[in-house]
Amino acid sequence: NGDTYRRDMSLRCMSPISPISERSLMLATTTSVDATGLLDVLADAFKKDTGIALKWIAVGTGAALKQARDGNADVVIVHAKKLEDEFLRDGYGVNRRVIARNYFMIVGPVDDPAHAAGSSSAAEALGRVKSSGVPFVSRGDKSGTHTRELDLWALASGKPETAYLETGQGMAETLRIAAERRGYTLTDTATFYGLQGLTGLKPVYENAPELENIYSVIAVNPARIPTARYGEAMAFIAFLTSPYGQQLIGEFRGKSGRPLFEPMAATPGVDLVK
Amino acid sequence: MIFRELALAIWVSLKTSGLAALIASAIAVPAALFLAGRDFRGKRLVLLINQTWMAAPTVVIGLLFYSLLSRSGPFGGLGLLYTQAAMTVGQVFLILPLIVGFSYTALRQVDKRARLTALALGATPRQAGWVVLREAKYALLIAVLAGFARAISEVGIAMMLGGNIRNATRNITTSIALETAKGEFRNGIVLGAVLLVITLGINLLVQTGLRGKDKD
Amino acid sequence: MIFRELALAIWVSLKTSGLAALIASAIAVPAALFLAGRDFRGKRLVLLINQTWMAAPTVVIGLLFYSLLSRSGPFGGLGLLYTQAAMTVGQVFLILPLIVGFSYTALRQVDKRARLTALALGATPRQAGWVVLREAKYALLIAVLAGFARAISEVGIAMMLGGNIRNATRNITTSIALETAKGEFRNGIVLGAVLLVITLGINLLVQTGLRGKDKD
Amino acid sequence: MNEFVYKLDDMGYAYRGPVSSFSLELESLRVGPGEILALVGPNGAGKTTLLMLLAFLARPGRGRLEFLGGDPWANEASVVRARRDAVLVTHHPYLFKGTVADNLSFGLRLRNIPEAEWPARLRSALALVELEGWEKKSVLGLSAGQAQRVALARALALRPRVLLLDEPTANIDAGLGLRMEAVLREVSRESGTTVVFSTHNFSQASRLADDILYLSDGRRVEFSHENCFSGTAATDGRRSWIEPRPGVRIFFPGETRGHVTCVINPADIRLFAAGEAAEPSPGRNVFGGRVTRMETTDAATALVRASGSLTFRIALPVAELEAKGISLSRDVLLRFEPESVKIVGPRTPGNPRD
Amino acid sequence: MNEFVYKLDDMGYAYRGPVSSFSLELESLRVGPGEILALVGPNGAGKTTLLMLLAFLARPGRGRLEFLGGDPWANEASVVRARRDAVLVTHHPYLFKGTVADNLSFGLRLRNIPEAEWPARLRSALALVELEGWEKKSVLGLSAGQAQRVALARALALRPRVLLLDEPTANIDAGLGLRMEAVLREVSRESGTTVVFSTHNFSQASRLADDILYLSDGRRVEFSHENCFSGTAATDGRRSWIEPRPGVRIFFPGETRGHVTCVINPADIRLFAAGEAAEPSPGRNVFGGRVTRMETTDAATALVRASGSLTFRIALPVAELEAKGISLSRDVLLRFEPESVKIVGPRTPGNPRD
Ligand SMILES: Nc1ncnc2c1ncn2[C@@H]1O[C@H](COP(=O)(O)OP(=O)(O)OP(=O)(O)O)[C@@H](O)[C@H]1O
Ligand SMILES: Nc1ncnc2c1ncn2[C@@H]1O[C@H](COP(=O)(O)OP(=O)(O)OP(=O)(O)O)[C@@H](O)[C@H]1O
Ligand SMILES: [Mg+2]
Ligand SMILES: [Mg+2]
Repeated sequence: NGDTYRRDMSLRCMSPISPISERSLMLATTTSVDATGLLDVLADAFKKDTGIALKWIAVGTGAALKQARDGNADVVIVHAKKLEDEFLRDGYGVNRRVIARNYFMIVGPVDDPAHAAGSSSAAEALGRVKSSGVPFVSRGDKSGTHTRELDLWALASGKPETAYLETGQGMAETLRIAAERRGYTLTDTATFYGLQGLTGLKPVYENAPELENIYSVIAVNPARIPTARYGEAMAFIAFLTSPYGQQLIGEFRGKSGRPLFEPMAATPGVDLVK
Repeated sequence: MIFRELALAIWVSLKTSGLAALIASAIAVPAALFLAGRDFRGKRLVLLINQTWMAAPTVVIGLLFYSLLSRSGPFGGLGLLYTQAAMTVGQVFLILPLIVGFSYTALRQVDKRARLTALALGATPRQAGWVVLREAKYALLIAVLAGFARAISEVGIAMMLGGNIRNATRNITTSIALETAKGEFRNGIVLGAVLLVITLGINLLVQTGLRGKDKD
Repeated sequence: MIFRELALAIWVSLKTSGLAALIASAIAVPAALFLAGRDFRGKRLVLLINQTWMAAPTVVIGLLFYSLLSRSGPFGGLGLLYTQAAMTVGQVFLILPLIVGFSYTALRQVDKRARLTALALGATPRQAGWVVLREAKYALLIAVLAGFARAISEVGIAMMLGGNIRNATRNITTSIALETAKGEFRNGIVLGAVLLVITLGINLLVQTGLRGKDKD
Repeated sequence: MNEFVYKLDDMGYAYRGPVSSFSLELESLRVGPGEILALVGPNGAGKTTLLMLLAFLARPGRGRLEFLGGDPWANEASVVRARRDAVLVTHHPYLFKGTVADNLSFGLRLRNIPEAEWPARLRSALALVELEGWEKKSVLGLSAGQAQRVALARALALRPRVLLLDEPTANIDAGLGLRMEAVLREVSRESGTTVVFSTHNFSQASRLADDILYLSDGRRVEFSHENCFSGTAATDGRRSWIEPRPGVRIFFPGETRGHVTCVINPADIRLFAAGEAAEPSPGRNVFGGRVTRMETTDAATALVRASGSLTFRIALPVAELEAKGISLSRDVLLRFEPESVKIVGPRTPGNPRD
Repeated sequence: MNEFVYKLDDMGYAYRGPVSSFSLELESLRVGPGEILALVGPNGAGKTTLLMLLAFLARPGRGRLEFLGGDPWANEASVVRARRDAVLVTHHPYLFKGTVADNLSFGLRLRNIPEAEWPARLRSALALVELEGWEKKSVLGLSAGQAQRVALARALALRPRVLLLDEPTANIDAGLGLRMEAVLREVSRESGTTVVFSTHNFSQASRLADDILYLSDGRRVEFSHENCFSGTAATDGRRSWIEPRPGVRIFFPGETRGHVTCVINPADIRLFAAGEAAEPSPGRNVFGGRVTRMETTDAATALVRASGSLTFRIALPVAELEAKGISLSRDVLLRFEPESVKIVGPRTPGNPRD
């Protein structure tokens, strides 16, 4: 019944201490997992499975890790290996597990003015963009995508001097700016295919192993953050990496009707190399 | 977005921002009355600070309260972060200077003789204050409603301090932000329209209710 | 963030928001003068709409203008999207109702006899309007500065219509948003402080400049 | 020059809205150049309203209002021109924030009078209201009378063709009030300025004005609101009367019902030293009293105030005073015909007409 | 009951700020219960300022102000109590938005007077100002006099121990002004209400008041501001004089410089029918004139206004009038000693003292 539900909600959210009767878990996550709608599916199933209510804030990898360090999250889902390593090394995170992957790809105007399509590597594609003078739009926000982009530019011997727009925004916004400005950009497939109303861009370089995008889940270390709900966090990790959880991830299709994430937890040795 | 979630988001918006407007008004209107009533050294400075405060971006207020309310912050023990209470607190802080500024202008509009006449007829200073408020009733209403409008339309604080948690702290504006991030612009605009219609309704209700039949 | 970039962001903020405040004031103040000066049928409706408009979230305004200015929109040909001009336009739209509301309250504060006296002494209606504005000078200043504060502190429009493009449309608030997204909360707060100091300076400058030695 | 400054015919004005049901109706009014016209009447008679109309700050709802031979309301420019010619000083004047000089120069600037002329104009206008040297004073913290004088100076500095003054000396001290009257007489005589002013001071009106317009309840009445009494009308079949004080009756012809106000023309009252005439008798308006004030107007007429159960004002030639042996403090009898009593309408909204 | 309602000793009040250098100084003032005190003086004399002090809306900067035997400024509660006892009606009264009844009941509510009593109180207060039945009227669109009367009724409805009135009849029509005087006399006599009022109407002051406090430039002066003239002082060594009009000199003893104001007590002026006394001669204050007004006060004194090159007001016993053959319109001579001329201070800020 909606009324009792609302009353319950209001009580719970306004009172400083949540009732112990309901177990809950706070997740800080990168935006793409949320914006595609995957988390809605996972949260519902998780609740049904364990009775634990999953709450999440979708803020981007950098901010998510910061929130976790500040003790405001119990578990994180992120996709930037370097930042994750730092997080683990500083002792804030434990039990990192790879849960899924998809791919980055380079997209550009449909007429591909830089003739990047058909390149043999990402570095080559970027090099063509650079030499053509067509603008490249970068997120420029130290996100997982941005970090990867910088790595790729390093392989392509440096980013363009002028035809390089840094948006400092999320993937969706950056894609839109690339479309408006008829530029190229690096995007993850989930956002690209999940984004409604985006026209004028097409993938020019994709499905390459060097563009793999790994999502992982990390529990917050209760030894470091005593308030962290470690038990619930581990339950969530267990759920995500369980065959059922992996199945849900694999079967998830966004609005576009394509599979957006590839389950990875069962891949042998994945947590060692990715 | 399903209907139940929309209804909940509307409810969260109304509750947190309505409360914020009430609390902020309860502080700001007396403060404005005090400022409007007398001239003292440092009054210009107070007004200047108030004016500057109006320029505090929601994100910065969000950050500020985040660092206070975060588990690692001084008030972390309260567990207020990512609750509607935190949103309300942040919004109170956001709209305070707006309501002070608006009310100050509104109260300066009251003829100085109103207070004096009330005192001359035997009012206590507090009663005279009420008289001044009553004479500026409609303009104060606009001030409070402007504060409410500011609170219900802001997104930075709701996002940072509420966390846009589904079924808990997600309100209309954070929903709009989410829809926008998803590229669902149409949904964003529809939600915006819903927000405006609700505000229109509230304005209509409050104005006709409190204004009654008397002329402005 | 290197110094040159910070300076540029400050400059973008000041330019776009300052311009927005000026343009919006040029529209809003005469409108408020018109509204304050006479009582006509439908005036309450106009005020109601204005009041409601104040509740338009920046993101929604951003979306609206985005759909107008984007390549596929009716004004796409102008190529205004992701320029400072677009930011200004959006901000004008954002702060208009605030300045109208504030100025309206400020102008109601002017004794009705001021206009009448000006007319009696031979002023044209336009000159009488100026007299009324002059009598409410300080309160109008507060209105304009409140509009400026609102514009310089908003982030949604700057983000959506400016695009936060480095070295082009990145201003202080979008920088703050970026730092926050990166998790660099400290930088965000420092930038917020910079913004407030700048606004304080502008307020001080404008107020002492325009106010001169006369008492409020 | 035009024959008339103001020419009003069949003019009507009503306040809109449910607040008031007042309307001002003037069948005909002419004001010539250089004329001084006083508006006299009880509170709410419409004096201020008429001044607003004459200053073109309110627009007649009906009828003709001609100013200097033209229609002031013809277009926007003509209204402004007319307003520059006819300057109103309101009853409780508004002073613009700033100094006295700022206020005085406001109208000069509007009229594009060269700035070089301003100091002299300001000086002479302030001298007229005896505020020499007040140019640099802030208008904040002026006393009531000082403010009124600054407003008067602000109008005088403009040297307009018409001066419209709403109770110009109400808050000015008595001695200075007389000086102000002299000033007005002077500008009227020397510059041919037309002056229309309202006042509750009947002797001021008769001293100063060439003509007095008596108003009551928005209508021109034939005589002063002096000798104006209210009460509930009663009748015994032959005569009707009101009782303004218990036991004191004023008789009038015809039958009227409800609460009414009547006035008696001061010139219609006959005055006798006590003992000379008949004692009060039923059905006749005879009252006893004592002379408490006597004064002369410019027109060699004396105004006498006699106070008894009621206070009356009687107008008679100065010569008659001595002939009749009437002097200050004397007991007198006064008599007037019921036919001299004019019913002018209700004073309170309790009345059916309202 | 206390001996005095007000007891002021060595009280001083000054407006702060650079706007004005005015200060009010009263060495001693006593107002007894049921007394009617009039404040008379030129514009800017400090009448309004004194009324604000007596209404406890301004606090004396110096000296003692006792009210009903206590210190009204002792604490917050005592001020409010004192204000409830002494109600001020300001010169240009402010009416709260709403109806006439809203305004009248405001003070009743504050005093916790049972609502059942209100209608009767309202009715009788409105009857006193002749606005019977106006309860439900909105205060918007009242004429100046109507507004003043509503404000008066608002104070009367409270039946305070002290009524403070700033120019109470300035905008009220003449007939009604006299009625208001009667009302004040009545409340003073019947309810023992103390009344302090300011006025520019000297005859009103003498008619109504038991005592008159003459103020000029913030100081008590001994006599009326009537016969009050300003000019630049000059001297020939033996005598000093001012010229209020060109060629017209008023002599006074001693030497003074600058722009000064002087007053002559109306009782110090001697009056003669023309031809009876000496012609004007240098060094003596002799003026010709014509009697333009004569009136009696309650005290069997006659006030005569004589206008010539200057207008003087002369006070003398009624009996003397006839004995001297002085009547309305007669030419007269008047004379006063230089010693009767009191220098009371500057009128304009051009003066060095200011
Ligand atoms: N703005 C208004 N709206 C409605 N009624 C009004 C308005 N102004 C005046 N009135 C009414 O019109 C009538 C005439 O008012 P007006 O001010 O002309 O009187 P007046 O002769 O100047 O009186 P007073 O001697 O009191 O100044 C009054 O009954 C008043 O109530
Ligand atoms: N708020 C104020 N600030 C500074 N000076 C003031 C203030 N109010 C009055 N004054 C000055 O104090 C003096 C006395 O003013 P007050 O109003 O008491 O005079 P008044 O006797 O009532 O005169 P009037 O007959 O014109 O009403 C005046 O010179 C005036 O300029
Ligand atoms: Mg009037
Ligand atoms: Mg005064």
